[in-house]
Amino acid sequence: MAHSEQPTPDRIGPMWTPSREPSRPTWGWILQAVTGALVLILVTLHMIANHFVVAGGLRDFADVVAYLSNPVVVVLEVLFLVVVTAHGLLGLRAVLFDFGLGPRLEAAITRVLAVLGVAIVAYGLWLTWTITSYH
Amino acid sequence: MSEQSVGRTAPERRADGASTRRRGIVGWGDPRGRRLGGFAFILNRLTGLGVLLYLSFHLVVLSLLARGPSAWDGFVSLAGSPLFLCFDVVLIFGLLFHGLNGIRVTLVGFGLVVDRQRAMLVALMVIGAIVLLIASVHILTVG
Amino acid sequence: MRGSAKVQMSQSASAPHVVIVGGGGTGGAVAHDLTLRGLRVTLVERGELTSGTTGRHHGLLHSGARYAVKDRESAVECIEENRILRTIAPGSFEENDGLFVAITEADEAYEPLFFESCLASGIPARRVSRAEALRLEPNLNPALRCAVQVPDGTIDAMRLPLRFFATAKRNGATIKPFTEAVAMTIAAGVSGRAVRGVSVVDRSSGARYEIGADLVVNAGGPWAEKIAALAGVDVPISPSPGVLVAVRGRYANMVINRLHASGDGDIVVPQRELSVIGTSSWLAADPDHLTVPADHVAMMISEGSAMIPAIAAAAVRATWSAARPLIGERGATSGRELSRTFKCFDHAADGVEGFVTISGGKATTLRAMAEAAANVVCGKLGIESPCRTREYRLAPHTAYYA
Amino acid sequence: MNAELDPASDTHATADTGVPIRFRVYRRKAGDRGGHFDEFTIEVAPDTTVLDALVAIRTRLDPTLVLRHSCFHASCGTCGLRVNDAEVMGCVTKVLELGTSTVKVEPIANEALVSDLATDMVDFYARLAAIGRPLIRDSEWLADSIEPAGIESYNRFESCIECGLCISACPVVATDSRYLGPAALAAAERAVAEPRGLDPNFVLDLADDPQAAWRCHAAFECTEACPSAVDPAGAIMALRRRAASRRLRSLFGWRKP
Repeated sequence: MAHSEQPTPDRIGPMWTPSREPSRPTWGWILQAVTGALVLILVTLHMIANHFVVAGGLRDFADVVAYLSNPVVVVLEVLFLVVVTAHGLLGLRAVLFDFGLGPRLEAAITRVLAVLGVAIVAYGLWLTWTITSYH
Repeated sequence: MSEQSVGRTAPERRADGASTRRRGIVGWGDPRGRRLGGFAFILNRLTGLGVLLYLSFHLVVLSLLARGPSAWDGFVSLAGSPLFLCFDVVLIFGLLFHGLNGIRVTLVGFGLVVDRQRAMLVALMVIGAIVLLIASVHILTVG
Repeated sequence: MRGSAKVQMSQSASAPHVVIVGGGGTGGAVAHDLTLRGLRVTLVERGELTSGTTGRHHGLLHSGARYAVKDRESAVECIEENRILRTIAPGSFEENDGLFVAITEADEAYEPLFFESCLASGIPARRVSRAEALRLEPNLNPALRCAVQVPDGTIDAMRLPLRFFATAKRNGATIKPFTEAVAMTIAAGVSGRAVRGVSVVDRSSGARYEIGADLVVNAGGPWAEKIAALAGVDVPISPSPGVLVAVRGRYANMVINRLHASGDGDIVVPQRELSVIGTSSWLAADPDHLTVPADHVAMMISEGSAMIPAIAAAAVRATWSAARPLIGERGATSGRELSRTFKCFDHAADGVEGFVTISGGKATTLRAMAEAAANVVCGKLGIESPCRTREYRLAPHTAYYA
Repeated sequence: MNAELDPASDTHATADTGVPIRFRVYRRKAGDRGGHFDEFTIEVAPDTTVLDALVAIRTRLDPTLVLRHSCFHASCGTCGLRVNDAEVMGCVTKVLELGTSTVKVEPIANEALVSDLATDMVDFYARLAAIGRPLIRDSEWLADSIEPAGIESYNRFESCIECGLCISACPVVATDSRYLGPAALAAAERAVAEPRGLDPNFVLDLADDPQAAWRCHAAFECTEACPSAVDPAGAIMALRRRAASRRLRSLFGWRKP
């Protein structure tokens, strides 16, 4: 093999080192891509359902309650909330990470955004529960 | 460097450490010299952040639903105003750009259509422009 | 300067200090050779390394076949250096070989003499039939009559010399690009005047300072005359430019030469995704003012397309000129004549001690030129140290930036 | 020596052509607190390149101008510049084809500066070194090398001229220098695609890192800036596909990662 003949190049310059994060980034990318695709589908459904299915779109409070009385709608809207939250916060994380803030701050950002995500979904579930149980 | 100094090693370089690094948000958003994909990246960021801002607002507004019919219906009447409708058009633009560019980024990110990504971007933008036009007309006329 | 310098000083502090003026392939190879012989070496170059003639050549690793008929000594030197470079700098070449193609009847008539001369020079040549040549290189002119395969190759015109700089630096030499020699310090010596140092301007800061030297080597290539003038001596070296043309597309994998007595526009060197066609020649007054004449460019294209017709329609990537250092006969050629291909001038013969000029030659023979110059330098400084560059494996070019 | 040819005519002339162009050239010497622009006017011919003009400025107008150049045909990679804000090789960029009467010339971005237009490529090579540089082969036609099927479809990484234009154009490097960057990732993809006996997983592991293939945002600026058709962005996307497919396979237990 010709390469083995080459003198093993001594380390050249200040070596770039892998960041050695415990979580491999591939899953982050796959998650971002999958949630992105789901958001694309669900936002389309959301818009059509909200604005076209009922003539003139969802208008007053009664419309909203009626809309959410359909369990399929509830499932879709909750799923939409989950994926859009994940996608948005992953995106925000990527934006912030591009500023080279350093591993400690980045780890803190990840934790804060994870908590924020859980809080948003919890809030959405509570809201849905409140509306669907409104009579 | 004195006459006696021997060799040039990386950390020395120039004493004043001058570099041509374009740092921070200015370097990030500087549109000069950007090519098509570069603009797509900047716009993807801006629309993503914009939509995120909208969603936060949207979630806060939805809390009105929890306060009963009167609170909500009061807001809905406000949402029909021309200013709000124009805002809706901007929102649709943001969603369309981010979503359509996202299709490109996702496909190429899985190693697909990489060679034709530029053409794909142009094609997606044409589709986006058409949808935006139709949506705008719909929003501004039908309301 | 950080104290923990990564450089091991293999040279003792009392070793003679040699300043080399000129950061082309020759200067780099001289720095490498002298450093291995235990001297302290500082090299100054007014611009980036290899920014003169070295970087601009077409990137041919000569087999020597080009000189086999008319200049046996050069041919032997080339094939020897060709073999040495492949050993000491693997990875810096494409081992693509070269093909000399006979297009006309006259070319074909020249072939037996050419082939025999190659063998007589020790160049492993192989006769290639028309059919085989076209199979090896389908873009060749189908009218070709016969061909000869020789161990030419493509070199990276910048990165191969950079390996000499990298190795010299690693072994303790100081390399100062963007540092222009502007004056020589001349002292009255025992037997007349003697060069004792070089005044330089660091162009990155504007600072001017003096570098003391026990001996100065002028490795300025076509600029050698200007550098020698700083020491008040004249060397008979004139810039002889030639035009080169790079076209987009790799029209051959081997180096394609015209099989005829040496002439203009007779070579196509594939280089990455380009094909480089060379070259013409004339005499210029100043190596800093080279022209790129339109008729020379046109001739390159027409001569190149005689061998590879597709070149006529190829997109031109770049046209440029490079100046060879041509050793003339004017004045008294002082010093020792080491070879017909390059010369090393000891200017003691001109009444200036401590000053040596090495010039002429070609990219393929840079190591041999350095060996000859280093022998002269060591002889003058009374240092007995054999040349080690024939076997010493060079560091990768990237090590220069370490 | 061809007597019938006229060496006095010059397609790359930088004087007496009657087409004056103003060059705004970035200047910064060691010790300066910041950079500034100097203006020079040079007359150009149709084939005069930005590099020709800069060399003429140094030769005739200001010998203190520091710039890098070597081969004059975009093979060595030393004369990479930002001309009118775009990354180009100065030696193959014709001044008149820029279409502006004032031409702004700056050093490439995201590298250490020597002076004026010359950058020190230490960072660039440190990045390349990180992936181990198993990319330059001894030969195109090694008898003992095994070429994978479809080798023609790979861009030859040997095409990389190490000019740094991709690093300069990359919007991610602009904000975070920890990103490995396009050139090194292109080299990594080359090493993975064509391992020639080396372990591709070693290089793929390096590329499958938050500061490597996953930092890219698919702006494709590097690919557009590349003067040598290396297509670094395409290589990055290929690395992502490999890394993602490796992950998914391991998830379904098809193969250990």
